[in-house]
Amino acid sequence: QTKEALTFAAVTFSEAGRGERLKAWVEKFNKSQAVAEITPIAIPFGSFAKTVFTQMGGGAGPDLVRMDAIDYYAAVNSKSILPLDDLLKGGNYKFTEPDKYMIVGGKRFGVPFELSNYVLLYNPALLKGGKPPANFDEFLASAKAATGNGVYGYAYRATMAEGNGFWQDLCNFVYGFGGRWSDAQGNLTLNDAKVVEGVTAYKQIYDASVIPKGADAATYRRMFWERKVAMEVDNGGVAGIFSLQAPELAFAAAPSPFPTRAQGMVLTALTINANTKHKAAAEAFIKWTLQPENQKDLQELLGASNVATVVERSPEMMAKRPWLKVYDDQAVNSVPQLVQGLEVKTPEIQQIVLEQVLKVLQGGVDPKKAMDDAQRTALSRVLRK
Amino acid sequence: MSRTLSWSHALRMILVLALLGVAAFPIYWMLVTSLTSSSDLFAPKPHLLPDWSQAAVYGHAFSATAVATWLKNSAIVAFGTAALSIVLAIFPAYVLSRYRMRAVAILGVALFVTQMLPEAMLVVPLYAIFGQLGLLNSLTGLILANTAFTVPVITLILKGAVDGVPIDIEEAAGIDGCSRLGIVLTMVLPLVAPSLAAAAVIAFFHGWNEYVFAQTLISDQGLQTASVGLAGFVGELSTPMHTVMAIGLMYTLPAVIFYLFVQRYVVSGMTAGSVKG
Amino acid sequence: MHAAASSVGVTSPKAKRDWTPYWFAAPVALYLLLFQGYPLVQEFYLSFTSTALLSPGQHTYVGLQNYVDLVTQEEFRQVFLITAVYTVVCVVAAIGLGLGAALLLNAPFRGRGLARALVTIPWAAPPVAVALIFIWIYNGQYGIFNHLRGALGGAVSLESWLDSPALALPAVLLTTIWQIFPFASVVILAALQGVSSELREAAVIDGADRLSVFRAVVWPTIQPSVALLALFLTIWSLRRFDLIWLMTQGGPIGSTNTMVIELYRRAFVYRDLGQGAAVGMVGLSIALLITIVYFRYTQRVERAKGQR
Amino acid sequence: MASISLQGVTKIFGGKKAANQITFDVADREFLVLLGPSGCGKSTLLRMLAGLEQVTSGEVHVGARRVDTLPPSARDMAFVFQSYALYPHMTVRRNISFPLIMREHRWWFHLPLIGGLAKRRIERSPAVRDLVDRTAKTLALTEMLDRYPRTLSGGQRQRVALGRAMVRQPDVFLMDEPLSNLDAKLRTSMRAEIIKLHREVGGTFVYVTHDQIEAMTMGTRIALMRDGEVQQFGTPREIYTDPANTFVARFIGTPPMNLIEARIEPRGLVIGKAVLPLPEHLAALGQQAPRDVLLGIRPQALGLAHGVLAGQVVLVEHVGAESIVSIKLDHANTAHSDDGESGDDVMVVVQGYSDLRSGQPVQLSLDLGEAVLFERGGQRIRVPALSRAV
Amino acid sequence: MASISLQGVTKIFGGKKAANQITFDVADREFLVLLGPSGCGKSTLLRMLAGLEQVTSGEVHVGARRVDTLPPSARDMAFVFQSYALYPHMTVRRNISFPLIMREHRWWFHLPLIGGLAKRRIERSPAVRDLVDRTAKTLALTEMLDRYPRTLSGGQRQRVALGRAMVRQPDVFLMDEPLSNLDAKLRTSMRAEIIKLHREVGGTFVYVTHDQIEAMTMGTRIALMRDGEVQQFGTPREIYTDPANTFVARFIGTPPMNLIEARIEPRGLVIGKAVLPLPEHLAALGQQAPRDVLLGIRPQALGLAHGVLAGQVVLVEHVGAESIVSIKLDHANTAHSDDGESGDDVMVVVQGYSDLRSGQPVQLSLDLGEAVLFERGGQRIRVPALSRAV
Ligand SMILES: Nc1ncnc2c1ncn2[C@@H]1O[C@H](COP(=O)(O)OP(=O)(O)OP(=O)(O)O)[C@@H](O)[C@H]1O
Ligand SMILES: Nc1ncnc2c1ncn2[C@@H]1O[C@H](COP(=O)(O)OP(=O)(O)OP(=O)(O)O)[C@@H](O)[C@H]1O
Ligand SMILES: [Mg+2]
Ligand SMILES: [Mg+2]
Repeated sequence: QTKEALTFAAVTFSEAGRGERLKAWVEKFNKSQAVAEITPIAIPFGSFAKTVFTQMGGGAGPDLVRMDAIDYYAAVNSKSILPLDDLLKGGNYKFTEPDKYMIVGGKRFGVPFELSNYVLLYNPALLKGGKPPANFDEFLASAKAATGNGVYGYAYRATMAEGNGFWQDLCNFVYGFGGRWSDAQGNLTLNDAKVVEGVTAYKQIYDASVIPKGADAATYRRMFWERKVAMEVDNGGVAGIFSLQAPELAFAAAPSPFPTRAQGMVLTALTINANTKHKAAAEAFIKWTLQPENQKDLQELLGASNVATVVERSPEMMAKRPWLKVYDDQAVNSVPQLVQGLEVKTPEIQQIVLEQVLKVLQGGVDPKKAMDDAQRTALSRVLRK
Repeated sequence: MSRTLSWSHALRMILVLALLGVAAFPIYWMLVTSLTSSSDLFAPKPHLLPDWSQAAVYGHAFSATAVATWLKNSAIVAFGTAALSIVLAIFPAYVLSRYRMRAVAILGVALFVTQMLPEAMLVVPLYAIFGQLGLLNSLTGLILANTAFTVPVITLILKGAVDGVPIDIEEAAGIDGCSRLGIVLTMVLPLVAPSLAAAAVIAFFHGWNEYVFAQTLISDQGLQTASVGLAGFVGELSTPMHTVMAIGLMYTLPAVIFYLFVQRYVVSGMTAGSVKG
Repeated sequence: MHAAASSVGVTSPKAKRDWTPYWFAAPVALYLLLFQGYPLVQEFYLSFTSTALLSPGQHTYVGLQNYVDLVTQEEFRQVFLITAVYTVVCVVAAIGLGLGAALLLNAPFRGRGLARALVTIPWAAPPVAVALIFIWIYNGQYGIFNHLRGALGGAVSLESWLDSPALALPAVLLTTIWQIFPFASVVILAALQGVSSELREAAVIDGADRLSVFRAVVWPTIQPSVALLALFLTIWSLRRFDLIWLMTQGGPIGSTNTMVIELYRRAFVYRDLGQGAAVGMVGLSIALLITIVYFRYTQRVERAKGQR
Repeated sequence: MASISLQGVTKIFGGKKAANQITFDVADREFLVLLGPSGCGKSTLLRMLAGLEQVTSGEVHVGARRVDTLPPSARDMAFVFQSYALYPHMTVRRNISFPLIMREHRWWFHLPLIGGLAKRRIERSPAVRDLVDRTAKTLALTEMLDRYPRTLSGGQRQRVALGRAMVRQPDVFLMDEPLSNLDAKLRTSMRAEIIKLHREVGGTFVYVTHDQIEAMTMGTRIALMRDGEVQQFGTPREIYTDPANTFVARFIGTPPMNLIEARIEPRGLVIGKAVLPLPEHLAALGQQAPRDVLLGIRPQALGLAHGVLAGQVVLVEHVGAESIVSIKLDHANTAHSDDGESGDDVMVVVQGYSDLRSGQPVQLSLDLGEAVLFERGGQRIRVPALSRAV
Repeated sequence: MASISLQGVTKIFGGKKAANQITFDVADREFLVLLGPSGCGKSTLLRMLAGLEQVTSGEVHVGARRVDTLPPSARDMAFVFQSYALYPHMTVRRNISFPLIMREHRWWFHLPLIGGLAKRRIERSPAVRDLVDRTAKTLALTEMLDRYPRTLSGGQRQRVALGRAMVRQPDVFLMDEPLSNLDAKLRTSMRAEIIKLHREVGGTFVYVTHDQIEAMTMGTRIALMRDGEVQQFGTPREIYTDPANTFVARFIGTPPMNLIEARIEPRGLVIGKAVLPLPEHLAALGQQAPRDVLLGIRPQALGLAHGVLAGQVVLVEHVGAESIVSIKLDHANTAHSDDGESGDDVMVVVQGYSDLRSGQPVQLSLDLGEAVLFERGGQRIRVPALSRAV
């Protein structure tokens, strides 16, 4: 008897290092039972949503999809993924805090796959005294101090070519300064004073000549690893990759040097494509992933990220990778990088905001004015008000 | 006179060399980048010459990635696209060249219009159609999709070439008892051979390079083409620059080499089309 | 098919209609109808709807809303402008450079065959690879261009060209032109083969200098080919996607945001197929308009010269 | 039996009559030349015979068969094109055997490999091989059988084209200016070749040319056309000596026949101030009412010794053994209008090398023995009683 | 003063000598025709004169100037090309005035708008306008000045090309087969046109053709070439009556001169079995030792009445006023080898319409009055004492 053949699409599969481990993890599922065989599909980050959505819209697509929160809401909205309430009913899962974002309109359509928090990563060797800055002023000062001789104090993204990464970095500043893209009622607050403060801070860094302008994320992360960048605020996945790919690199982590501890969060969900012809097998896989030992393996292979359920890390691991604790502690302060209440419209709002921020960075436009513009444009164009 | 001649000749040669430099530099730079150690890559001064001690990156690219499979798939798609395009294009090219009637004029206009459609616009409806036809996830499907975009321009090139085939020859063949189909196959086809080569090259490049459809219509890893494979390296978290450049070069060179072999026919093939007066 | 292929010449007044052209054109017509015509019609319809990428089957009819949005949004005017600039510069520069290269390579010299082949390398290079290497070349810190600028004593801003609203479009254009000029040069080189050497010599004897010979003899001969080439380059530039998307995604601040990039963004980033289709239709109309103008113009020119 | 009969054949191209009510019969084994100036419809007529062009109205019969409704391949005619239309991608042997291969053609010959093999088999079959070899031998092409047309000289290509026509052993050979691409010397020898071919292989030939020398030397019958209409149909000699109108008269013969305005009166033929006695064969006209005519007289019938018409030498051209002297008549007008620029002068052919200089006054003598008369409108004036037999 | 003098002009194309040590002088206002078979180097020589091709060695002088080092535009020569080489996108007027505009050309004429205006101003300046109008009138092109070349007939295009050459009023006119693209009739009238042009505008003409009729009628001097060497240089008459070798002899004259193998002995000229008395101008040879020769005799000098050589009619061709009869001699050989197929026969021109049929036996009479003798190798045998004056 042949096994049912399923496909599972995830960006992670195409990452060096983590991809191989994740494939091995899926293989474990394949070995664990006799009915289904899951084939991993690696789709690069840049075209993931477009590719998978085109396929799903066309009535096909992978059976299982790991998708970013931003895509998750769109998929839920168009009923392209299956509800999972019935499947998980009665299961005794100890979900992590951000699992709440998976519930839309009282129903669940996916389980968290990877939760990644943001903290400050730094190269102690490049910082004076090896100490991380504790607040924004210190941060600015030590970034400046570290800059020189081919070394940059800090790195982040500020290009439309990396719009999504830019958005993530921007979220950290805005959230860190206490801003949010919308209020509790789902009204846009793009020009809120706190948001403007975050943008202003973003601009301050930009103007301080401490960042390798134009280096894309892949490059400056590589530079970090080559000890040419002193600090960056980045997510647990990145830290995981560093520890995997550059074991000799002695880096450390600290809470982000912003007034509040709130930071963005990469939230990805594991979902079942509504077009699947192998519903039962797909559901079996989801149940399998939620089993504690599999969750444990997953958390480990993902690096500094968390998974759907709460998994304690081993003491040895914590000792070996002290930065894990910083990430884990950050979890309670993490906020998804979405416009809450307007999740489906996030891409458009994101585009509007980023363009305005770019104008601030490159065109010298006043942050307040820029964000006012953003608010106005978003209201009229996206919300048609 | 001979002095001015040699001066202008020298100037010409300098310009030619400059032109070649401009044309080849990025490819050379790919080679250099792929063969620079990663610490040197991020050095304040660029290395202008390849560091051959790094050549292992090529072996690594082969062993660690599916680049061989990608190139094979790209080759299949490229040759398939070229072949199918020509098979499909030769008859309408003949019709466009030899018949004057309304339906033919409409066909000509339609061919132009199809050149204007961006792949990105058609990919969604096409995906649905391919799903219905069971063509998803197959190189055949990819060939079919690519051909839809190459056929129009190839038809127009071949039309120009057929214009250059003397009608006498066709009439002679007709009198000798050859059918229309026979005329196209045994007379026109061999006589427009250089243009076929030119057309094949255009279709080949299109198939070899195509990205949007290859990305969308194929999800099976084993069927990925090189463009998708290469783009897949542009990671969010890290881009292994050497490997990317090594694969980029391995992806570029076959097309360049292929072109070196056929370029003679391409120029004469295009000539056949353009010198129709 | 064979049975239907009749012999040369329509045979007699009473003979049945000659179906050969229809048979010959049928496969391609069906093929294009299926793979281009049908999707086009669908897109046309979609442009009057609001349709989510994930559920193209369910559309909400919104009438002209998508088009009205385009017209009223200021950003879209920029898209127009960028598209126009991108297209015009691409076409003009590619033809200029292609013409220069073709003229250079048309004269006899040793190694001409090799030179002709080498010049076409950019055409053979896959856009994905081209985008990657050029991104690296334009890199702010380590890109060779900024190094060169530094070495030549220019002000080095250590900024990637692709991130500067002022430089991004030139950078993208440079890459595009680098990639497409060889095609132009091949076409023009082919056209140059048709220049009558007698005519050229006649002009020389009439006392024309090089430029005059070019204007009096060479240009008029290759002009129809160049015009058609320009049309094709225009159409292709209007719909060029991979290179721009991979390099800038239309940024920064929309400075490389051409029509097709906008189409893509609306359809696949904002996931609204209706809006995307509307942009596509506008682009298509522009391309059609240009084509019609082109044909009208060439017809008029030909008629003026008594060629028809 | 391959007599050809045209009945009211007409061809209209978008309103323009390229052939207008053409009717004539050609017997089996004749060599008919279609002659006429460029654009007169010669090619159109030939192509209608071949079936390459549809007749607009009228009928074409070959032998007892009506052929105008048949496709070209069913008419069993061979066609030799002005451009030869050799298949450039085939060897000479394949070119010549192509019609034979096509005779055996099956649909599956279109399949890539098998078809190629099948064609080769036919080509190598003894019957075909033999016939091709024999044809090649006749045309002295044996050594070129494996070469490609582009490596042949003009004359050789021409012979291949003939070979391709001959090998089918058709009843009718159609040729559209087959010699016009050759240089003068080669033309002369190929002319002889084609005449020989006609004599040897038989069949009815229809041959298009605008070269009167070709027409005169090759044809057993000539159809002289103008503007889609046949002006005269007859043997070369008839057409030369007995032209139906001034167009025919001036079209045939080099230099062309002189047409001099004259008047017939009872006292004789009045040209300007001179009065000449009417020659015997025109004498009957003297009895009728005086009328304005055009005197047609060949340059060879004019002399420069002690003549009756005064004139001035305009141009002397030496052509080998003879000299052609153009003379402007002092008191008479010519009617050479349709020739354009140089039409005003009378031409005289003088044997040997003439020492006349331009401007020199001369006296012109006329030998009216073969002279013909035309209406001012161009129509031939036939002399009632004594109409000349040929 | 535009005499042309060539001194040892040689042109080597990759090892092949297209022109070999060519030396001759042409006086001012001569009409020199370069004549010869295809590929003999005529065009190459002409192009070296024009400066379109550089000489490999040797010198070219025009008047007192050495020109072979000058660029074409500095030589003040006009060139008329075989294909006319009209500028297709310019009106006839602009075509004709182009050389004049170029004469006034300044670098800034290349600037977009200004240049166009400047050119138009030159074109409209009274001097240029006048000259162009006059030229157009001479060539009857006045009504076509605003048309484009594409809309003109072959003859009209030819005239435009002439106009473009004339308008510069150059010292030297070079023409490379300017009539070869025209049909026979037009060719004749254009021939007269060019002769008229030469007479009216003066200047030295150098005219390339491979058509002997053109050469004979147009040239005041002919240089007959073969394989890059000049075979004979002289007036048409010299070349016709006094050929330097068999090549020249057979190249000039239609039908070509017959070359019959003969032997000179004291008793006379022995052809096969017949012995003919030596004519006066060859009598001196009779006194020398017997030798094998080729008798060159023109077809017009042969007769068919009561002759001395027996033969058989092979072919009769009627060409208007004369008939050409090919005869195979029974007991004598001809030496026409370089003509290929039809070379074995002797040709006779008979006045009028010959009724001979092929196969019929005939007797050939020879009029040796203008006969010439050649070595078997082809060289002319000059008669020592009595060498003929021309
Ligand atoms: N396919 C066609 N469509 C329209 N008109 C045509 C066509 N073919 C020929 N004609 C016209 O018919 C007339 C006769 O043409 P045809 O080719 O028969 O002349 P021809 O006597 O062969 O001339 P030539 O000696 O130049 O070959 C011409 O006026 C020509 O323009
Ligand atoms: N550019 C060239 N390169 C090499 N060989 C050449 C070139 N031009 C002419 N030739 C050779 O030189 C010889 C003379 O050529 P040319 O064109 O002068 O002959 P021609 O007498 O004008 O012949 P035609 O009557 O055919 O025009 C020929 O053998 C030709 O092949
Ligand atoms: Mg014709
Ligand atoms: Mg020549």
